Amino acid sequence: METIFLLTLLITFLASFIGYELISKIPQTLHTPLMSGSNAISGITLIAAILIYPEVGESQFLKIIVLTALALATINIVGGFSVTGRILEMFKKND
Amino acid sequence: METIFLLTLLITFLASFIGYELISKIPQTLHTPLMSGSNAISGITLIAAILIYPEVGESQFLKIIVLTALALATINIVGGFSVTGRILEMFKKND
Amino acid sequence: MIEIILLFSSVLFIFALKLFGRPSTAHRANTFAILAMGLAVFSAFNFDFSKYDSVFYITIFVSGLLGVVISKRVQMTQMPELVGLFNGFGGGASGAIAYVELSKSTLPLSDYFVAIFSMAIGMFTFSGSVVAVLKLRGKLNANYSTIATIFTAFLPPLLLLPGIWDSLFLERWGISILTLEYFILLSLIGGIVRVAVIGGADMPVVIAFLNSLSGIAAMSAGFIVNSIILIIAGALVGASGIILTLLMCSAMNRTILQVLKGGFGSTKVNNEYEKDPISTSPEDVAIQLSYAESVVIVPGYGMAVAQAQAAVKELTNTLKDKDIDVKFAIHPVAGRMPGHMNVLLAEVDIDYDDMYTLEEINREFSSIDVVIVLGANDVVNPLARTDETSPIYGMPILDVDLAKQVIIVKRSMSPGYAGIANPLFINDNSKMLFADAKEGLEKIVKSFELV
Amino acid sequence: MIEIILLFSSVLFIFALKLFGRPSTAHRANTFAILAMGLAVFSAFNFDFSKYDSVFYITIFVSGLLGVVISKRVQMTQMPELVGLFNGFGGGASGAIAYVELSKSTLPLSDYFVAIFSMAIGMFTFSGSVVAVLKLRGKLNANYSTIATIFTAFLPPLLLLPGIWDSLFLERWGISILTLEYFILLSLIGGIVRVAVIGGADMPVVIAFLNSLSGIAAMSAGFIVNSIILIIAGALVGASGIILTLLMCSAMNRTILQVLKGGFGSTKVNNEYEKDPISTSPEDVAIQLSYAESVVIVPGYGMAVAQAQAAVKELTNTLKDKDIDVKFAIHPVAGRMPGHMNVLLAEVDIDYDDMYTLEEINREFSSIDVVIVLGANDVVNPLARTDETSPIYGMPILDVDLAKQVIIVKRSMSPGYAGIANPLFINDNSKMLFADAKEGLEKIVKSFELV
Ligand SMILES: NC(=O)c1ccc[n+]([C@@H]2O[C@H](COP(=O)([O-])OP(=O)(O)OC[C@H]3O[C@@H](n4cnc5c(N)ncnc54)[C@H](OP(=O)(O)O)[C@@H]3O)[C@@H](O)[C@H]2O)c1
Ligand SMILES: NC(=O)c1ccc[n+]([C@@H]2O[C@H](COP(=O)([O-])OP(=O)(O)OC[C@H]3O[C@@H](n4cnc5c(N)ncnc54)[C@H](OP(=O)(O)O)[C@@H]3O)[C@@H](O)[C@H]2O)c1
Repeated sequence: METIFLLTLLITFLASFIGYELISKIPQTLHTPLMSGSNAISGITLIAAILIYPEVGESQFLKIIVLTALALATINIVGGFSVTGRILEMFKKND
Repeated sequence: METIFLLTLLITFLASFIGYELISKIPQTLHTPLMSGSNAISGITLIAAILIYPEVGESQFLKIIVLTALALATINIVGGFSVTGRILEMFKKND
Repeated sequence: MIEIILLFSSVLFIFALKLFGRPSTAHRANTFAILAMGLAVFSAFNFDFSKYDSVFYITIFVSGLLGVVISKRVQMTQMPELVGLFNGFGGGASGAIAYVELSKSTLPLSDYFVAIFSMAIGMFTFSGSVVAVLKLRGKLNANYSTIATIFTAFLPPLLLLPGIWDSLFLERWGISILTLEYFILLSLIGGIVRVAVIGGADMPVVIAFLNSLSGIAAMSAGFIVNSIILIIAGALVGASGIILTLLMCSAMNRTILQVLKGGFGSTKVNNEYEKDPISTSPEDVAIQLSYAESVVIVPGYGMAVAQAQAAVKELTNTLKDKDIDVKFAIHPVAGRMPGHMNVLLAEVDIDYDDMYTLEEINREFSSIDVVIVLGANDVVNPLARTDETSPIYGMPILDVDLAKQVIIVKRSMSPGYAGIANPLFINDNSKMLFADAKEGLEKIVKSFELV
Repeated sequence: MIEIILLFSSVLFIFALKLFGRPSTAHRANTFAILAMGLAVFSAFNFDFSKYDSVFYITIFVSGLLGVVISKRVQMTQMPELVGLFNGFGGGASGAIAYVELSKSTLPLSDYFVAIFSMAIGMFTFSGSVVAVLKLRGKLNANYSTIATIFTAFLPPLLLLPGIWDSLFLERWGISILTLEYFILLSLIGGIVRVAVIGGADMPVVIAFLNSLSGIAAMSAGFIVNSIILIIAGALVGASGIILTLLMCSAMNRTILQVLKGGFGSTKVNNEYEKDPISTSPEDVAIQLSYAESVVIVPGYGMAVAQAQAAVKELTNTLKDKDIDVKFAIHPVAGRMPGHMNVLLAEVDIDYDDMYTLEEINREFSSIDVVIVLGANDVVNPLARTDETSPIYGMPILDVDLAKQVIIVKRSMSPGYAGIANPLFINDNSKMLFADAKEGLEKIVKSFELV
C-alpha cells in the first residue's frame, strides 16, 4: 500500500511536469483551443462519479449529488470537446 | 503486484517522454556536456549492484561479477560527473 | 485488462496535450483526447454495465445532449464565457464527489484532508467561474474590494469554528455533515469574493487559473477514489493551466499575484489629451487605403464586441482585389482570451499565414503604409514603452506608431481596459474614425465602390 | 523513508536534465545530478552498511578514484573517446547484473525475458563502445561490411540453437548457464560487428546511440531488481540518447538507419579538381587579415586533431587588438562530437557570445571580409547545396563561399570524412594555406608582428 502511494505521488509529479513542459512551448494562436481542450479534460472527474455511484447506498440525497456531479462532468466533457472541435475546425479549413 | 507493475510501466513511459521532450529543445552548444552528463547517469546501475551484492550467496564467481559491475558503474558515475564538471567549468568562466 | 486500457488512455492524454502544441496537429489532438476520455470512461464501468440504473444512464445521455447543444449554439465571441462555465461545472463535479466520499464514515484518515481539499477547491472553482462568466458578460461591474478585505480578515476564525464545533458535539473522530456543509459554503463564498474583486478584462487570466484549479480538484478526487487516470489527467490540466496563466500574465508584464489581488485599472490617472485628435470619415479612409501598398489590421477587444469579423473579411477581400498586401497583427492579450483574435479571424476564413505575432510584425511596421487599429487600445499604447509611471509600462506592445499612417476605429476617445489615455490617438500620423467597428468597416467597404 | 528519498532523487534527476538545457543553468544541472545520484546510492544501502564486506567498499573506493584520475587526465579533444568508454562501462555493468540475476534459479518467469534483454543490450553496448573508441582513436580503419553481412545472415539460426540445446539437456524450465554465456558471446560479437562497419566520423552518432542503449539496459535492470529509480534514470538516459542521436542525424541530413547501416563514404566519387587552387603563405594571410574589418573563423575536425585551440585564441586576441571583429561559426556536426567545437573554444576562454550557430551566421557571410576555414571541410562544402548526386546533398552547410575572401588552412587537398572534393577550394575568392592547423596559425600570428 505504501509503495503504491509513493508510486502514485511520483506519477502525479511526472504528469504535472509533462503538463508544464508541453504547454510552455505552445504558440499563442493555440491558446484558445488549448484552454478549451484542457477544460474538457478536467471533466475527467466523471470517472469518479461512475466509480462511486454504485456505492452510495440507500441515501437518496447522496444519490442526487452524485447524479449532479455526473451531469456537470458530462456537460463539461461533451460540450468542451465539441466546442474545441468547432474552434479547431476554423483553423483546419485554412490549411 | 499487478497494479505495481502497471504503475511502473506508466512511470517508465512518463520518464521516457520527459527525457525526450527535455532534450529536443537543447541548444547545440550543450550537446557535449549533456552527452557526458547523461552518460554519467547511466551508471545508475550501480544501485542494482549494491542491491544484489548481499544476495549472491556463496559463489565466488558471481561475487566477482557483481564486483566487476560495481567497479565499472562507479568509474562511469564518478568519472562521468567529474568530466562533465570540467566541461561545464569551461563554459562558466565565460559568463 | 482494465489497467492496460487505463495505461493506454494516460498515454493518449499526454500525446493529445503534445499535439495541441502545433497548429498542424491540433485537430488530431482533440480526437486523441476524446479517444482517451472514451477509454477512461469505458474502463470505469469495468465491463459491468448492469450495476447502474436507468436514472444514471438517462442523466448521462441528457447532459451529454445538453453539452452538444450548448456548444453548437454558442457564438465564437462567447467562447471565454463558455469555457469559464464548463470549468465551473468540472470543479463543481469534483467538489460534489469529495462531499459524497466525506459523508461516508469509511474514508481512511489520510484521505480526509485530501477530500476536504478537493471539496474546497472544487466549490471555489464552481462559484468563482460563475462570477467570472457574469463579469465577462458585463453583468457585474462594481468593485468589491472592501467586501473581499473583510472576508479575508475573518477567514481564519471562520475556518477554526467547525473544529471547535465538532470537538464539542461529535463523538467519533471525524467531521460532521454540518461542518462539511459549512466548509462548502465558505468555499463558495470564497470563490465569489475572490473573483469579484478582479477587473473584467483580467477574466481570461482568471479563467485559465480556475481551469488549473479544476484540474487540481479532479486530481485530488483521483486520490480519494483511487483512480490513476483521474490523477494523471487532473495533473496535466492543473499544470497546463498554471503555465498558461503565467504566460498570459507575462504578456501583460504583471505577476499572477498582482492579477489575483485585483483592483487593476481602478487608480485614476491623468486622462486628458493635450490636443484634439484628427477625425476622419469612411470615405477618406477608403481613398487613403486605395493608395496604400501594404496595410496592417490590428484587431482588439472592440472588434470582438462589435462582432466585426465578417466585415474585416470583406475589407480584406476588397483590398486584396486591388493587390494591396494585408496583414493582421495579433497581440497576445488582444481581446478577451489568449489567442481569441486568431480564432475569430479564422472563423471568417482569414488566412492563417496572414496573422502575425507581436515579434514578427514589430520589425515591419516602419515600412507599412496604413495601419487600421480596430477596437484595440491598450495593446497599441506607446506609453508602455515610454512612461514609467503608467500601469502598463513594460508590457510589450504593437509599435503601430512607427507606420506611415494609422487609422483608429473606435466609438469615442474613452480609454481601454487599463483606463489610461493613449497618445497614439493624437499623433500627427493618426486619424480617428469614430464608429462601431462593424459599421465603420462596412461603410469603408461601401465607399470603395464609389472610389 | 527510503522511498521518500528515492522520490526526491527522481525529481532531482528530472530537474537536472531540464537544467542541462540552458547554458546559464547547465553547471547547476551537474550538481543536481550528482546530488540525485548520491541520494539514490545512499538509499540503496537502506541504512544497513554492515551487510557489505571490505572488498565491496574497497572496490567502490578504488574505482571511484580511478574515475576521478581518468577524468582529470583526459584532454578535451579526447572527450568523445572518454564518453564512449564510460558508456561501455555502464552497459557492461548492467549486462553483468542481468547475468547474475539470470544465474539465480529463483527469478520469476516474467523477469526472464527482461533480464535476457538487459544482458544482451548491456553486452552489446560494452563491446560496441570499445570498438567505437578504437575507431575514434584511428586504431581501426578497415571496412568490415562483408563480415557484418555474414554475421547478420547467420544470427537467426545462431539464436535458435540454445533453445534446442536447452530443451534437450535441461530438466527444469529455464535457461542453462551455458546458454547464457553463449548469448553473452553473441551480444559481444554483435556489438563489435555492428559498430565496426560504421565509418569513423559517424562515431559521435554511434556513441549517442550507445549511450541511449546503456540507459535502456539500466532501465531493464531496474525491472529485474525492482528499483524504480533505476527505471526512471535509465528511461531518462535512454530517451535523451535517442533524441540526441536523431538531432545529430538530421544535422547531417541522414536517417539513423542510414548511419547505422554503415559504409558511408566508401563509395568512390570523382575527386578530381578542374584547376589548381591558389595557395598562400602565412605572411600574406596576416596582411590580408590586417586590412579586414570582420573575420569569421570556422573550426572543424582538423582544428581538434591539431589541438590548435590555444593558437586560435592567440590569433583572436591579435585581431581584436586591431579592432577587427572576430566571430566563430560552429556547424552542428563540426568536429568529433556534437557541440565539441564549442567546448574546445570555451577551453581557451573564447567568449560564448562570439560563437554563432549555423542559422545565425549564414545570414551574415555576405558582409564578412575574411573567413578562415580551420581544418573543416565537409561542413563548408557548397556541393551540399548544388549537387544532388553528392552524398552530402541536403546537409545544411556554412555558406562561407558567400564571403569576400576565404582562407582554408589544411595540410593537403585531401577530402574530409565524406570523401568528396570540395569546390570551395578552387573558388576565385578562396586561398589555401597548406599547413597543420596549429602551426599555420602560429605562423600567421608571428607574421603579424612583422606587418
Ligand atoms: N486577451 C487576454 O487574454 C487578456 C487577458 C487579461 C487582460 N487583458 C487586457 O485586455 C486589454 C486588451 O487590449 P485591447 O487593445 O484588445 O482592448 P482595450 O485596450 O480594452 O480597448 C478596447 C477598445 O475597444 C473599443 N471598443 C469597444 N467596443 C467597441 C465597438 N463596438 N466598436 C469599436 N470599438 C469598440 C473601446 O473604445 P470605445 O469605447 O471608445 O469604442 C476600447 O478602447 C489589455 O489591457 C489586456 O491587458 C487581455
Ligand atoms: N561532429 C559530429 O557530431 C559528427 C558526427 C558524425 C559525423 N560527422 C561528420 O564529420 C564531418 C565533420 O566535418 P568537418 O568539416 O569538421 O571535418 P571533415 O570534413 O572531416 O574535414 C576535416 C579536415 O581537416 C583536415 N585536417 C586533419 N588534420 C588536420 C591538421 N592537423 N591540421 C589541419 N587540418 C587538418 C583534413 O584535411 P587534410 O588532411 O588535408 O589536412 C580534413 O579535410 C562531417 O562530414 C560530418 O558529417 C560529424
